[in-house]
Amino acid sequence: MTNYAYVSLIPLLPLACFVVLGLWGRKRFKTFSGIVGTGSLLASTILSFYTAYQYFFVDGKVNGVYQHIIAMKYTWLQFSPNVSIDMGIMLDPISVMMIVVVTFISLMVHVFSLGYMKGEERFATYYAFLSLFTFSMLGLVLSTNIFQIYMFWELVGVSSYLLIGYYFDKPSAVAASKKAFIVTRFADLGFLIGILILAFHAETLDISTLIERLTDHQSTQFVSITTGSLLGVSILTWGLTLVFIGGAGKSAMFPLHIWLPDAMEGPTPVSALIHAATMVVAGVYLVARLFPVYSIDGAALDIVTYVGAFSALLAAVIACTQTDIKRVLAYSTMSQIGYMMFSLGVSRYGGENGLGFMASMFHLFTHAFFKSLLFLGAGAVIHLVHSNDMKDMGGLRKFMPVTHISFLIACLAISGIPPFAGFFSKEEILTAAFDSNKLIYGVALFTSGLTAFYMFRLYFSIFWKKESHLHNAHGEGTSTMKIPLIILAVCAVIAGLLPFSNFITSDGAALETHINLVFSIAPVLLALGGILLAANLYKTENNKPEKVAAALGGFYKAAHSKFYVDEVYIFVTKKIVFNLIGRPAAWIDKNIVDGLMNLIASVTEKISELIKGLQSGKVQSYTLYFFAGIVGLAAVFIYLWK
Amino acid sequence: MTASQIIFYILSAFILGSGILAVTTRKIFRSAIWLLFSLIGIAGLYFWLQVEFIAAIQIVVYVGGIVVLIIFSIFLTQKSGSEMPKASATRKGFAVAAVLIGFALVWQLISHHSFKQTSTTTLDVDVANIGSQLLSTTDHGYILPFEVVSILLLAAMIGCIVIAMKKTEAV
Amino acid sequence: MGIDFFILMKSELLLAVIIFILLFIKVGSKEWKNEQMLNIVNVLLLVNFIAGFFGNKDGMLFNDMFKTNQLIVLEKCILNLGTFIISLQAYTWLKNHKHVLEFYMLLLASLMGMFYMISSGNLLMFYLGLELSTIPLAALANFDLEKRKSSEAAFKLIMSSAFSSGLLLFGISMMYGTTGTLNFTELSQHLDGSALQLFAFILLFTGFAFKISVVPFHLWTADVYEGSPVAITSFLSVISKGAFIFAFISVLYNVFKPLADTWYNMLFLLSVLTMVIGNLFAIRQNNLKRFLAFSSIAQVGFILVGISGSSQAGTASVIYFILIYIFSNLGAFGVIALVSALTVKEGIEDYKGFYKTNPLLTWVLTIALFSLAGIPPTAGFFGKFFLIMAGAAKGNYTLIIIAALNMIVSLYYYLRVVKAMFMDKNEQPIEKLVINNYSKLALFICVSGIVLTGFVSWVYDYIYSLSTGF
Amino acid sequence: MNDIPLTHILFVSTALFFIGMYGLFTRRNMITMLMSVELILNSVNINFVAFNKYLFPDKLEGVFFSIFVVTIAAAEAAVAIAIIINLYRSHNSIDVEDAGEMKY
Amino acid sequence: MNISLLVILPILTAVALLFCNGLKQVRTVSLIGATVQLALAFALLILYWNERAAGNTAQMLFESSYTWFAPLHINFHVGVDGISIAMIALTSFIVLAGVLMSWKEDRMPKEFFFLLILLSAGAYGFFISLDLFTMFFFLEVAVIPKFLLIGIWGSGKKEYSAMKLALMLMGGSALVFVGLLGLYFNTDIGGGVHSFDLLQISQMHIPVEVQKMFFPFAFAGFGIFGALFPFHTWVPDGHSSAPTAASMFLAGISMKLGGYGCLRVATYLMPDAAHAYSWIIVLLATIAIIYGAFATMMQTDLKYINAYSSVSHCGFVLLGIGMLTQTSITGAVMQMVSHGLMTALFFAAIGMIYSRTHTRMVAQLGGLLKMMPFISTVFVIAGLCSLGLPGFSGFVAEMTVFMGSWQNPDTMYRIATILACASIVVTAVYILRAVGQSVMGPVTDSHYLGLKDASWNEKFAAGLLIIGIVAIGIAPFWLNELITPATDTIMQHAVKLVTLK
Repeated sequence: MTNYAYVSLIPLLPLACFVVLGLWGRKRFKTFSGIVGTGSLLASTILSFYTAYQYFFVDGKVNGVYQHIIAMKYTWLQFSPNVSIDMGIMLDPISVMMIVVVTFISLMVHVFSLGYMKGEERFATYYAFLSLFTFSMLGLVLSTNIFQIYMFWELVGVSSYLLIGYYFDKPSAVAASKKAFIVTRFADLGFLIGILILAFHAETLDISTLIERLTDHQSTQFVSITTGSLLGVSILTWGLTLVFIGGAGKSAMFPLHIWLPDAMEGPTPVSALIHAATMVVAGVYLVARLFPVYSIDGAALDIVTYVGAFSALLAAVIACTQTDIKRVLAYSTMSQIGYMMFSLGVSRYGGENGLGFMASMFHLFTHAFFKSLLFLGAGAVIHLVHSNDMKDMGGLRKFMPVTHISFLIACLAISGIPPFAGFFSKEEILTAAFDSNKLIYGVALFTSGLTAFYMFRLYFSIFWKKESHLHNAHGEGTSTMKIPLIILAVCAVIAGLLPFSNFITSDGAALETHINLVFSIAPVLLALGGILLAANLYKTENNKPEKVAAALGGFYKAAHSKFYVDEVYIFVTKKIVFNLIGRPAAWIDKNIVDGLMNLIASVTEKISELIKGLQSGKVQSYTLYFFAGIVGLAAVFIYLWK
Repeated sequence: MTASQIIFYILSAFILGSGILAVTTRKIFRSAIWLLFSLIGIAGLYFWLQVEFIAAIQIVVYVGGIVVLIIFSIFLTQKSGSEMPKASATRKGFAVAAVLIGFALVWQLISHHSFKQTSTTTLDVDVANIGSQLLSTTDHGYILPFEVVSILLLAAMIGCIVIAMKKTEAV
Repeated sequence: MGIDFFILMKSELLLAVIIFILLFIKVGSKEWKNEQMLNIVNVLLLVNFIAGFFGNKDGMLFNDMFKTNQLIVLEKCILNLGTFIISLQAYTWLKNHKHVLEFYMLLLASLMGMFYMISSGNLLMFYLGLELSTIPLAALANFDLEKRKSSEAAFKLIMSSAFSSGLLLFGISMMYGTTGTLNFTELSQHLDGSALQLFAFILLFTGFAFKISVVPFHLWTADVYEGSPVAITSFLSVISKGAFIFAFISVLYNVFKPLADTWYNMLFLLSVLTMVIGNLFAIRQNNLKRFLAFSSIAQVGFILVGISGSSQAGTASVIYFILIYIFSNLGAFGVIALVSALTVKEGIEDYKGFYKTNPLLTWVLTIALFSLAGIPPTAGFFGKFFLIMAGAAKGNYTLIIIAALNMIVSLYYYLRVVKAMFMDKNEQPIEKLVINNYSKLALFICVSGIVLTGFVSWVYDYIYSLSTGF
Repeated sequence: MNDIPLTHILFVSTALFFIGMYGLFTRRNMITMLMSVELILNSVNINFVAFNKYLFPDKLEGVFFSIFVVTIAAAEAAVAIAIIINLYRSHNSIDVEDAGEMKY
Repeated sequence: MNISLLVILPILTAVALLFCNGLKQVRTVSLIGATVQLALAFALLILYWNERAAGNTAQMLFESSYTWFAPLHINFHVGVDGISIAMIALTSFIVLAGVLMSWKEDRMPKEFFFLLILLSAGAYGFFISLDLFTMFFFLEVAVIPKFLLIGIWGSGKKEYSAMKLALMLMGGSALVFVGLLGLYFNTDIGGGVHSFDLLQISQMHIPVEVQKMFFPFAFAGFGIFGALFPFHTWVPDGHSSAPTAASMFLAGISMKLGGYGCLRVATYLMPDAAHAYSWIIVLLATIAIIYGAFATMMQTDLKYINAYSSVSHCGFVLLGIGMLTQTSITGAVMQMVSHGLMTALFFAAIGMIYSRTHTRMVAQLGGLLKMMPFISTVFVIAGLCSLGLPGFSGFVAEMTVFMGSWQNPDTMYRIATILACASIVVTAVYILRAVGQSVMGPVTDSHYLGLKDASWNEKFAAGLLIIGIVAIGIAPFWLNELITPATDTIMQHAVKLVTLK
């Protein structure tokens, strides 16, 4: 067995980088800090590739099943004799896959940013934050302990917050960062309570132990969590659902998705890293991590399925109407994550039943490449035109060939056109859905058509449509920006060809999958249809889109306005939370609670004013009171009190 | 009813009557005179009780001293013959109530109390006896109180002088 | 008789000697300057204070009319100390007064009366001591001869105390009538708790209550304190009050022990009333002297709580508290006396911005007020804690809760003064004052007393070892 | 004297006591207030003497007490009058209602 | 080690201050004093570890006892366990930071530093006392200097706030006083002799009725110090009017006196009553947490924001104590330490901002990150700690409280826990609002552009506190190991007595 202790370096290198850059970056390193960040991440990336090699090909497998390897584990905070937060590193197929994805995409983004963020005043800070994020994300995926996940969960949240708010003097960026944090925080509340519930019944926070106990039908823990119920729902379902809420928040599932489009206020490479490839799939990862437990609770999985499917559809519809290219990408991300979610939801544990799980992970893997590619491409575009809006673009294919081609590849990949990566993963998802739930299959199929449509709508609007007349065309940008695009494009092409099911499955054993060509006709045709429709509408400048929009009428408007979810939120927060809870609370505190204290004071003073007549200054009154006092005392102590 | 009883009741009536007049009459000088009568009545009561020495002191100190002092001070501070201002009705009402309640209370207590006589041997209350006891340091001697009172009188004297002395000599 | 007589009555005799020395100086032909006379007097008082500690002995004299023991001597020493401090503080005021010697003669006569009262073994001596302590004080209250308020105060004092001593006498006469004796020891054997006797006891009790300003017998206090010269106010509030409390404890604990049930409840009722009313009035005062008058009334409420404990700890705590109270109150009055003598300002308003001009005096006053409020690390904290603790030993927590709440109210008004001095702004603050050495010494004694009496536990231990209770 | 019960004498003294008290409560002239005080003290004296004579004739405590009370009454009256005179000098009035400058 | 040094040292410093003149001397002496305090606290910590490592399992270490008032059986009895040491270390951090933050206090510096140091003496004394009398003594010592600090050097409606604070806190100590007396007179160490000694009392069984009668006094009394709803109203006014260092002290130390007292006196000595009343405590704490958080959301003044958030955060302390599980109590202690450091840092940041911009209104600030990156970063760090970000102490403490609270399986307690958890969302809302408005966003006032970033002393102070926060956040096991044996003792004691009955 190899000693995997070196894996700890993978997250720790970015952490060190964060500390160094955070403390001294602004003064000591300045522009040099990009190199520092990239360099350290390169080391991490190499290490994680090495780890992957070691794990998958050398010694991860025992008896044909990939093992959970605890590389290291330290007790970090002991709550009670058997419940503790441990800091550790766990290697299993998904975590190894994730560290590869995270380090690799992050490296690409780091490289891309060298050009993209050049000349920024807070260049060092940017890289510090990126490193922080990478550290947190790596920590998250390597966690051995559910609470460790929660901690890194929060940390990725805050790095996302910091990066979205990177342009801190832009009020919209500040607002977006705030929104992102608060919405995910709200979801995390569910996660936290879910953890409390699971941990209380499982009497552990350790993931392996937890899974072991809650899947063993004989264990006392299992009995206690399944027999107890609240509002007719078993405690286990409650716990898992609450944990899923946490995941849904991070992964922008309906109705907690509202922060994701706004999060595009951050620098585009950041969006590529965090809001496309890595952080937003943390929810999927979370469910996958606890999948053995989820798989024994059908109710929780159903929730995952329907939420995922609905989000996929909803996001796809909205994406068709948006004009901000990053927002389109954001909704597309949401939609794709929806795919991953429902794919998990329709899956079961082990063997053939675990196809959905495998498919979900596969899609996560491929999606990371093409979606980050799309974002980086969009970044390059924005870098050139200094705008996010489609209306300001068009005909850019001549100015930026590399971007154009890579973007096209990514679009094809996401649309599920063979032989690009997306085709393979999506195919597996559809198969899994078809096998278990026809309704979901229908939705998925329809969504995949929509995906092709809006992606090519995007593609044509940027690179074709009208002929552009850029005067200040300064080209595509530095080579540091181009190289990542090329690398990612290559990945987007070949990633799907990996024999993924050999490595990552629900139970660790290899799974035989095969592409059923007949089955894949429908989705590919639908995708091609979508592409053709998009080409028809957007390849050249015309008024067809408006006509279509007018024909759709209210539906279009609703979709364009993102189905008013934001408005509902604003209503709830502003009107209900602020006006009906916050304001009264503040008012009560000021006037009633504090008023009570002040009242005591003023009553005392009033009484004092009231009885001042006692001290009239007249000596005869004094004597009279004196005598009254005596009579009173006599009355009390001679007659009354005996 | 024996003569002694009659004398007692007459004396009592006299004391109380003139006492009431002393505190109610509006003319200050008359008030002082009524007080004088009341005090003399009390002296009479002491005679009746056969404590002649106290009766004598009563006449000497009160009638001869205090009342005279009061009358002098009235002359100093008051135009004679003018009527004194009346107390407010409320004050009077409260005073009457307080006094009546107080009296009722005390009288109730006294009349229900059985006083116990502890000894029947009577001691001579003649002047010589009192005088020798007053200055005796041994049994039943009152030399210590006597000295204390003398300090008190000294102090009172000093106090009076300082306070009442005219401030004309101020330089 | 013989040598014992001199030893046992040492305190009183010393005072008498001083009074006569002063009298001779007065009637002597030599013209003395005020400063010289004050120097002599202060030296004499110091000697008197120091002499109090030597050659003490327990014993009774004159058919038990006079008794003394270690505790009583200690009490007298405490009073001597207080008088000495007051004398030092009065220096600024007396320097320009025409009747310095008379002042001291009266003051010492009054003090002597208190000594007799504390040492009294029967009701006659007690009564005489009480009158001897009161009548000179009334005259002294009038010692700001030109001030109208002073005369008014004196009048109120003498009238109220005449009335109160009338009632007290009535009570004594009834006590005499029901028990047939004036001697304390015999008296306590003859107490049978009959209604008339109870009434007589109530009258006696109110006689004390009047002197130590227990509500509702307190009404004279504020007016007299406000009108009198500061030296007399402090004497009234500290020495007179202290002496009467000493006498009160010994009378209650030793003589009226059979009536303990009754007086415990009376103390309960009256202490609540006293604390509450005293505090309620204190919060609305603007004249510092008047303010301290009410605050001292409230303090008496706390003392009554301690007295109600009726244990050894109770006695000790009360005496200990009085000692601390002397330091604290005199610390406060010392500053007020200085300011009053030099600027004629006595209002709290006038003290605004006092810290800017007179930081040292402000700190003294602040520390004194904190001590009065019972805030650590000043001795007042210890005093009050032990006092209320003694009261709590009876298990009457209603009383303790009320006392605790009243401590908060009292804190409010003490802090009000502190606030005025430190925080409020004033266009014309009291100017920088020149402090003479006597006042400095007095304030120094007070402050060190306030700081040390609490920490140095043997003070309490000593008092405790002398105390008795039941 | 033994044909009069003690309570009758006490009645007189108590009545006198409250008469004096009434005077103290209501007279506005300071000197008359002082006079009322004298009545009060006298009533107490009667008590002392009467108790002494009736109940405890073996000692003279009551009688002596009354002697001292008389003395003190004199001293008190003297000081009071001095104060009143002083007050009269500054106020030009001996109405007690005028001596109420300090209050509340 | 003679731990009385912890009290003697500040007193000596204070006395030395009396002989100083001018700001320079005063602050140097104070700085030396505070640094030595810190060193002493660390020395104590190390010695404590050594002692424990050597196998000394006594409940209290470094005990020493001097007879003070022999007739009343009052001793100056001191000793420390893990909880006390944690609090002592906290105090020493904040004192040093406070002194550094007041480096340029040129208004009456001598008085200012004197009072500051006196306060610290009170706090140390309180934490090391094992005798209820001395404990009470030091509790009150730590009140009045605050009145002066706020009233003289404060801002806004300072007199009102100072008075309110003093009265309410003294009210609290008056209640404590009643509780202590009640305890005292129901103890018996043989021959009818009563005792104030904490350890002795803990060995006896106080009758349950007595506990039930006096527990509310002791708990509510200390609770007022610890911002127990509805007696928390001194917190916002007091904190907001106080000068920076005083705010730091107030929130960082004073409020901890309350929590410590609730735990050490009320809960430890009267466990039966604590069980009986725990639902009330939990109820009030939950209200404080939620309602404090919502009230914070509506505040517009930075100091009010932090003050109200303190109400909410201190609610966790009381919640932890009220839940009566070992974990929750450990969490409560951690929360005290964490909140102390965090809120002190917050106030330091606000103080730095205020001293430059002369406003604390959120609406008037903006874009400070541009001119003062250091201060703004400090502010953000404090905020993040406050909203419970992992890596900072707040997370550790809050999670421990939640974890412990959840162990209490009663449904109502569960609901309370969930509500308390929910406050982390509200906390995020108000913290991010404050941060977003004042530190980020466009610069609202052109004259802000010329403002300078933190000076060395401020950097040092903030750095010190941040080190504390991060150290706990990253390595909570140290703190946990320090505290757990002590909370274990408390819990075992409680369980023992409950089962005895």
